[in-house]
Amino acid sequence: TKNDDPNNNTNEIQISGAFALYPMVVKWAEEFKKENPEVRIDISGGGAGKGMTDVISGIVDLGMVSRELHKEEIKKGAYSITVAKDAVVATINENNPGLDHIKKIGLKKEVASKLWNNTISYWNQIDKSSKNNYPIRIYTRADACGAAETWAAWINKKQEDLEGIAVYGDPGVASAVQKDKFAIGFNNIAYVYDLKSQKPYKGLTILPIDINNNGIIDKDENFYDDLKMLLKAVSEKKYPSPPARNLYIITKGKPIKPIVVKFLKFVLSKGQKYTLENGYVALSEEDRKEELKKLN
Amino acid sequence: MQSFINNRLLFDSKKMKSKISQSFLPNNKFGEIHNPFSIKIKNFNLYIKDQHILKDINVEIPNRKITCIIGPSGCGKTTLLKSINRLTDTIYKVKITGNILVDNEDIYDKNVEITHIRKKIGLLSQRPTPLPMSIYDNITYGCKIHGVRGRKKLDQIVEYYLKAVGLWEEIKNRLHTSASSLSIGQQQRLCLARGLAVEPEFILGDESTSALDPISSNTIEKLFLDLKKEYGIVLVTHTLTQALRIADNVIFMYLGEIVEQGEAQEVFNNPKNVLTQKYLSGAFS
Amino acid sequence: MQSFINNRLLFDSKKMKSKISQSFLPNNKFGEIHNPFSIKIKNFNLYIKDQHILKDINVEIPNRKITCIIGPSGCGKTTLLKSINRLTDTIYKVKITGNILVDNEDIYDKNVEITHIRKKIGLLSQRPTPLPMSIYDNITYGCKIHGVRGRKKLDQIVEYYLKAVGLWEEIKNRLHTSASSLSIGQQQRLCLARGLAVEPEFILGDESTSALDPISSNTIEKLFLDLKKEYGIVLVTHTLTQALRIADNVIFMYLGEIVEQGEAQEVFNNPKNVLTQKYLSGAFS
Amino acid sequence: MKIKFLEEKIMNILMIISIILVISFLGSILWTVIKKGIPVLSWDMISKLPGGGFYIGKEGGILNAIVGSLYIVGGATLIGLLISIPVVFYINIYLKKTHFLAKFARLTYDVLFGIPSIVYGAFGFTIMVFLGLRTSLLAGIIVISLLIIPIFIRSMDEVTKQLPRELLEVSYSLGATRLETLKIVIRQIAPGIATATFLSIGRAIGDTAGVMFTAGFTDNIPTSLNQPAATLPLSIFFQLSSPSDDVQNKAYAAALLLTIIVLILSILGRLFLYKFSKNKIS
Amino acid sequence: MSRLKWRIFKDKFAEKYMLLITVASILLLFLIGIGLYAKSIPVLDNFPLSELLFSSQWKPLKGQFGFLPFIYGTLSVTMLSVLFALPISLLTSLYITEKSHRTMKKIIFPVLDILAGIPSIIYGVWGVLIIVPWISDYLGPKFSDFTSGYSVLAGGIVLGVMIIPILISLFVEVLSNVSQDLKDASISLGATHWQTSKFVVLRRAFPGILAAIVLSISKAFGETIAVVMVCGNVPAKPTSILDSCYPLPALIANNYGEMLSIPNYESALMFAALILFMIILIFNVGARIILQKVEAKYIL
Ligand SMILES: Nc1ncnc2c1ncn2[C@@H]1O[C@H](COP(=O)(O)OP(=O)(O)OP(=O)(O)O)[C@@H](O)[C@H]1O
Ligand SMILES: Nc1ncnc2c1ncn2[C@@H]1O[C@H](COP(=O)(O)OP(=O)(O)OP(=O)(O)O)[C@@H](O)[C@H]1O
Ligand SMILES: [Mg+2]
Ligand SMILES: [Mg+2]
Repeated sequence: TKNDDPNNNTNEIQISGAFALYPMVVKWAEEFKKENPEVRIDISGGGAGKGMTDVISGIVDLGMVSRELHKEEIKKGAYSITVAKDAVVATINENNPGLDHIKKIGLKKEVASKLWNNTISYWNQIDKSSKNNYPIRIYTRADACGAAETWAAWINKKQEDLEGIAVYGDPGVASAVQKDKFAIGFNNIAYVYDLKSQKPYKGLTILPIDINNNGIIDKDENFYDDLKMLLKAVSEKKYPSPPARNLYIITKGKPIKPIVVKFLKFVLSKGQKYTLENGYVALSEEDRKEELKKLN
Repeated sequence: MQSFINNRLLFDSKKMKSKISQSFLPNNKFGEIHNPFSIKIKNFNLYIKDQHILKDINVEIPNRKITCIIGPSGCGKTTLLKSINRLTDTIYKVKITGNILVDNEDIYDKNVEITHIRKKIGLLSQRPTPLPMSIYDNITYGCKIHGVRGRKKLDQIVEYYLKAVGLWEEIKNRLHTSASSLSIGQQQRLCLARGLAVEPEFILGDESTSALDPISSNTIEKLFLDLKKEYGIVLVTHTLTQALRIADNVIFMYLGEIVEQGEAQEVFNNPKNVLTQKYLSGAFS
Repeated sequence: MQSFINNRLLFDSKKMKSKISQSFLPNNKFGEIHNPFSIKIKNFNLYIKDQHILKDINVEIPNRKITCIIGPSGCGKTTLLKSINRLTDTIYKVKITGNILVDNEDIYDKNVEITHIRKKIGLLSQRPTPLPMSIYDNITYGCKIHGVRGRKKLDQIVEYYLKAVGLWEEIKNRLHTSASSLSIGQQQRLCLARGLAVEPEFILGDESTSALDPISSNTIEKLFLDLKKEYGIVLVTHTLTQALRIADNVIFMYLGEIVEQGEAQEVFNNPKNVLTQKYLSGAFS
Repeated sequence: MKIKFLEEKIMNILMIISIILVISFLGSILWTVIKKGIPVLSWDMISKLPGGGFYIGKEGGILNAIVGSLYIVGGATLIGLLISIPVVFYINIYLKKTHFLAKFARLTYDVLFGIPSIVYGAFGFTIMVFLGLRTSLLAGIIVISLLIIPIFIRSMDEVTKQLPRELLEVSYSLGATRLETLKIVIRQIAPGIATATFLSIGRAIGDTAGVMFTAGFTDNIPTSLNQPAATLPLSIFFQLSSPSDDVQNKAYAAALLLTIIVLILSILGRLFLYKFSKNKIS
Repeated sequence: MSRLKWRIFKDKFAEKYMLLITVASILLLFLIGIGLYAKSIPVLDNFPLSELLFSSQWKPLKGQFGFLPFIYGTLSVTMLSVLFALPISLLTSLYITEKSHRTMKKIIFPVLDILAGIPSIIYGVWGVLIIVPWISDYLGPKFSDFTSGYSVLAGGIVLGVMIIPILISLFVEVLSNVSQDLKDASISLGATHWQTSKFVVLRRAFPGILAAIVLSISKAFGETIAVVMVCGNVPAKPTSILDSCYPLPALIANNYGEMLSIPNYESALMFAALILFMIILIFNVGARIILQKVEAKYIL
């Protein structure tokens, strides 16, 4: 019956969903329209769940989702295509009194777990050398979002288990950390690095992750100097996933509407080259091929 | 048919004649054979919040006569007039028994359509209340409602009635300013003109000259005397000399009751009730 | 010192005597030697939106006399009274030149403190305006403001002044109901009582008996005659017979000007100005 | 005697203090908006549709959101007035004050007034899903109408209740029907209607949650009621959540623009209503 | 006669039409109420009401739904905001109506219109940029060891500033309907301006003022986004006004879009809306009862 749906033959695509993917899709849509001027694409935010619900109930063609899909959602017919990657990183204030040493030690998974559990409350509990017992102020996200979910997933939790002062939105957390010497928070890459200068925003520093858990940041664990390096590390999967994450576009069942398929193919081919400038990570070659297969 | 308007007013009637040779309102009563009607009030009682304000009122008010209601302040005159127009609707916690028949229709009947009765009975309220619009619009408001159209005609009406109440000269230059900037006496005359402009069949005037100086009052009295050729008129007045001058019938009220009623000469010269006697003597002493 | 209140009123003064042997207000004028003052209006002009409402008014109003202002409706009487109380402040687009001296203070001086002057000059407005509170509170409002305390004293004041204006019997059972449910005439007397209760030194009454029946008016007239022993009184009235009965001085206004002023007998019997002659003859004819 | 003047003085001072407080609060908000908005507000912002680079601080404007907001606010205000004037009139003129329906209606609108817009949004969204409708201009207009009708009704009702009863009596006694009396009532409450309208426009034009779920967002200008529409607050919302300062500043430009639009509407509306209200009796 | 019939017909028709609209708009309330209830059935079925309302544990994904902190948050922020905004607005509107010149009104009204028109997210940003740091840097340290600034107080202030324009517009409207005759009457009895305002103007306008307050409280209950940005969003009962809190609308706004596709969660959010709905309902019924007593006393 789907083929008879008159909706399938229009040149309109409606997209809604996660804010995390919103700017990227806007860019893709614009480039796609340059090639196909007759197309009309309407994109709105609203959150991953909104995109999901919209797609499942047929209100829009495509949904943007910034978290892993739930089983129920897949059961209801959600069909996901990975279109880009993203990563969440820990951020601290540039003027943290023990900055240099802390950056050398890095952040262990178990420490992170204790931090967002509210069981560590002073900096010298992480950094033994620090003389002053400055308080730690832990920030998390107020709004339910993929970034917090991903960060929680890294330490085997759910977003609701993260303790701390909950601030609304990515920029909210970033600016809270920017203003507070004793802060620690987490952010999407795009909110930490200035896309133009490729360096972290003034006031923000990334706290490296101690991936091999040896208590020191090794040379190959240190790839945070500029945006390009970090993205490369994510793309090469040196940076663990989570906190790196996949970003999905979903459809209801396998997409058949021609214009939608065309758009998705564009995203997975030419579209990938726009990821970097927007602070996203492109898919690796084999991932890309894998996803393209889903469309045929 | 020769309209009454040509000669019903004393002022300047020659000049008006050429312009307006008939009533302003469409479908007016003068186009048909007019059957004068009266107002009959039967066993009428009115209570507000358990207070008995009007007590067993029985009276018949004839057409083409001037009936004056007199009585001390607070005796229920205003309430009676409002009842005839069923403006009691807007009072809070009111209870009514008995009937008032206007043109043989019981206006307190649930099914009666009150609007056309209100149109027939023009009430000029005691406290002059200009509507929130210009002087001009105040007067034409009622006419427009009853279907008069056309700038020229409305202009005529405004001029005509403002002249009738002796207000024209004073305010002809500010017809389009707000009516609430008028002095109280001016407002009172404006309201009178506004009420007359809808050409009711009965006029209920509640102390219509209370804020007027003797000369303006005189104009209005003459106007009423003239109007009674075609209208039934009920006037509440405190100026007994005024009642003496113009009343055909007089009703004397006291504490919500009608104590005495009858022909003016009769009531003033041979009051039967002690209260009336006292009141009149006190007043004239 | 023997207070004036004991004998200044005709009604029931024996009964009051025992209870109230002095003025109700604290620090009142009767505690000291009172120097009666007058109101002087000099070259006073008032414009509203380019209209010249009051034209070059020059008049002196004496204390302990009744001065009546007469004149056709719309001539500026109300505006003049309001000017004396500086209630013109609230009019939109008003322009004023000249001065009004009350007790030798120029009330239009920028630095003057107007409140205490307003207290001295009680204005009873033309349109009776009950305050949004009970009858009782209406009367005690002013007293409370000027510092009278104590339930018993207030009760006395209420009874005293309601009796003075002849309203006590009618409404003594509903003192604590809303004042706006009174009839217009009752409202007018209430406002009078309220104004007197603050014991001003000058009373400006704007047609204070316009809504009253002859008997009530009579009471009020007598009240004024009595009050003039201690107060200065200015009355606007349309009832020339009333002016004749009670006025010491008369001011005749016409189109915003004072056309004639002088002793009442003089003005009524030998009006000098043609307009006055015309007005009086028209009125008395 | 002394006390009362002292009291007057104190109250005067307190009043001045509150005025200053209000002005400084509001001034600092306006200042934030203006300071951040002016440098980035350009003709391009107003006259161009967004380019894809817009979100990351490159080119384009927010014409789509301006037009969309005006459509939605215009539509909703119209529907709101058409529905609320009759209701206000009915519960004030046709019904006695003590009538059960009048009391109940007032209570209802008070409650509706307090329901957060996100609930209206969710409610509208649920119904849309139920009916299988797509996000569209129409859905946005309907939800915003629902949102502002209680504001309209309650603030107009407050003013209408103050109407002098004598006014109604005069109109009735001239033979006007209750419907015809509406003309007078409207004149007297015109300033009240203005206030109500601006409160509603304010809430309608600044509301995010109601439209996010129902009107959607788009970079295009809707050409029919069935297409999604962008709105200024959403465009502000999206841009404010961008990492780049440039983009965030554009949000301020949009906020400034919104402020200017409200200002223009306000002045026009007040001028227009001034015509009606100048004869208002006091 | 036919014209009269036509007019009467119009009047009657209008009456029916208005009745229809009025009833329909009332039905909307029921529709929303029922809709919210229907959507909250899943949580209501799975958890006892007492646990939902009186537990403080909020871990939805683990199946713990305690709404108590949110109810507390809502009430405390709302109350604080009204306490803050009310005196300021009342005094300001008195000043505007009783003292200032008409030209001032001409300026102040558009300004208020604008302020009512600024989207709440901007108020939120303002709160984050100005109020939160002010509390954490200046005010907080005087009263407690540590406050992040994201607090009940910040929420109360920002919300208060948001309802100020509403309060002022409504107050001014109500106050300026008090007739000049009344004020003149009081003033000529020798009352000062303030006494006139206190005893006459405020008294006459009292029912209107009360109604305006009720409206603004209702509005404060439901205000979302600005509060979300400054109140800290910690799902625990605040013990002082410098603590973070988490009002119900914030809960809904934070999670609605993301959690829409998770049935139990969505249902819990709709239940939050239902609680809010009931709070507003109860508050308004109570206010109405008081209002009626007051109006009966001041009836015109
Ligand atoms: N606010 C105003 N704007 C314009 N004209 C006004 C205003 N107030 C009063 N007037 C005009 O000023 C003149 C004097 O008014 P005022 O009220 O003083 O008359 P009055 O002598 O008291 O008359 P009345 O006996 O009818 O009360 C009138 O012509 C009136 O129309
Ligand atoms: N709404 C009301 N509630 C209670 N009593 C009322 C109400 N309206 C009028 N009354 C009372 O009913 C009585 C009659 O009032 P009405 O206004 O009819 O008197 P009136 O004869 O017109 O007096 P006046 O000559 O003073 O105007 C008065 O005693 C008045 O106090
Ligand atoms: Mg009367
Ligand atoms: Mg006058």
